[in-house]
Amino acid sequence: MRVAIADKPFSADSMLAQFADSRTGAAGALASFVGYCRDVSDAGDVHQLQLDHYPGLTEAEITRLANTIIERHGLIDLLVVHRVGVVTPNEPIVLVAALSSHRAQAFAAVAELMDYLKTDAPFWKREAGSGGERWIEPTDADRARRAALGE
Amino acid sequence: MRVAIADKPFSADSMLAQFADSRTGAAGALASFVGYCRDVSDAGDVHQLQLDHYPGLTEAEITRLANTIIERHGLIDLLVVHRVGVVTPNEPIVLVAALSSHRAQAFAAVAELMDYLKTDAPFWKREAGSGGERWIEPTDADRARRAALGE
Amino acid sequence: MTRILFFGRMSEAAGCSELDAELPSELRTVAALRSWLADRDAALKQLILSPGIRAAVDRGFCGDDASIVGAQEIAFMSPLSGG
Amino acid sequence: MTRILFFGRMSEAAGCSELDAELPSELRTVAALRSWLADRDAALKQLILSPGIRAAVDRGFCGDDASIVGAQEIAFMSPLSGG
Repeated sequence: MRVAIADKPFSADSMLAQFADSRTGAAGALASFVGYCRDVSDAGDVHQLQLDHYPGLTEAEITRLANTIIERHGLIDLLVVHRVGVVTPNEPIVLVAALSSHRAQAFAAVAELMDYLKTDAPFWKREAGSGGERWIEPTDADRARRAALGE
Repeated sequence: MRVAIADKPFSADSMLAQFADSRTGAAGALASFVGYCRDVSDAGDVHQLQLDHYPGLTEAEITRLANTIIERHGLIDLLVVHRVGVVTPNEPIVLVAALSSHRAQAFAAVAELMDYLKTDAPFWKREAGSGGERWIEPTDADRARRAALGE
Repeated sequence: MTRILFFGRMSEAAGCSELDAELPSELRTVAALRSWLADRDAALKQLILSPGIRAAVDRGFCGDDASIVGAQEIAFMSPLSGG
Repeated sequence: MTRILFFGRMSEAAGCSELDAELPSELRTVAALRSWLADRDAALKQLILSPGIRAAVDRGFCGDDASIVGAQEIAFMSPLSGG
């Protein structure tokens, strides 16, 4: 399992390729997700996102969430990379990838970990764009998905 | 949208990277899945898989399924690559990737397209290994997932 | 002559993946062709009558009522399994 | 001296992302600290008493009953939002 906080732009392609290369022969399924900074939001054009975290707490909390997911789905391996700092459109913000024997476990793991990240990982996002500046907080849909995960 | 049948080993990493590079700024979510040939199955060690298809029908049928999924989830783009021929352990068999504005659509699209491929795409798999040779047909779980998709 | 293709487990039962046959002109549907093939070849009989074996006429999936009149290629396929 | 950190929208209300404070010794819980900060700063008051603002003591999430006695770093965080 690997959890990384990236304070500069990272290549989701090459980190995913590296993760895929590390797999063993029993791993039949690799599911992954990349979240990119969009150039539009419901507030208009987006110029940048400022992503803050709480050094020391953030990595520990993601690691805890990642371990929960590995155990729940019996994963072979899990990768989480999350950007902090100033992010501009088209840059990746988050990469999550899961390796398992069969596909159902890998799919569920990636979707659930993304749900956790939206509401339980110590990050704060501020969007700056044509509509001014605003904090981005979890949506009702994010909270509903998180609630469905229980615990 | 791109559908490809590969009769030789393909690089899932580079095809996925190319698909990711083609995205526009409104695409905030990229979900993907790679299915690899495992080196073990419930029958023992796996030496190879023979994947047959029906040229002319297979590509048309996958394209039809892909269009169903694009429409159902309002995707920005969709990629499907499927191997045929003799496949050895660790080689990718299938790559599915979906681009959408937000994550829920991309996740659902990739999972559902994989469910369709397991039961509705004209491929036939024969496994050869320490347990002899056998045809691999959809499991009860595959059929149940497909039935849940309706239509 | 009509080309008949067999896929998956079906090809094993048929002992070949394709054959060219001169079909009697009274064979007008997929269902009739299934019966004709079953009568002709005992090994085929087990599978060809099973509803799990899908048919395609000239590269389009179709049901047992579909016409095979004038068809050039008819396929019988054991359960599909991609991915 | 105790370091108090503010994250997200909370930092905007506080007008800073951190401050060092000499806390009165009778402040023994997170809840008491919230009230003390609210009384001290009207701008903070709106948010710091909200249940949506999570607290961490020495880099561990905790509830309002948690002790802050001897704590070196206490954080108040508006809703988390990664991904």
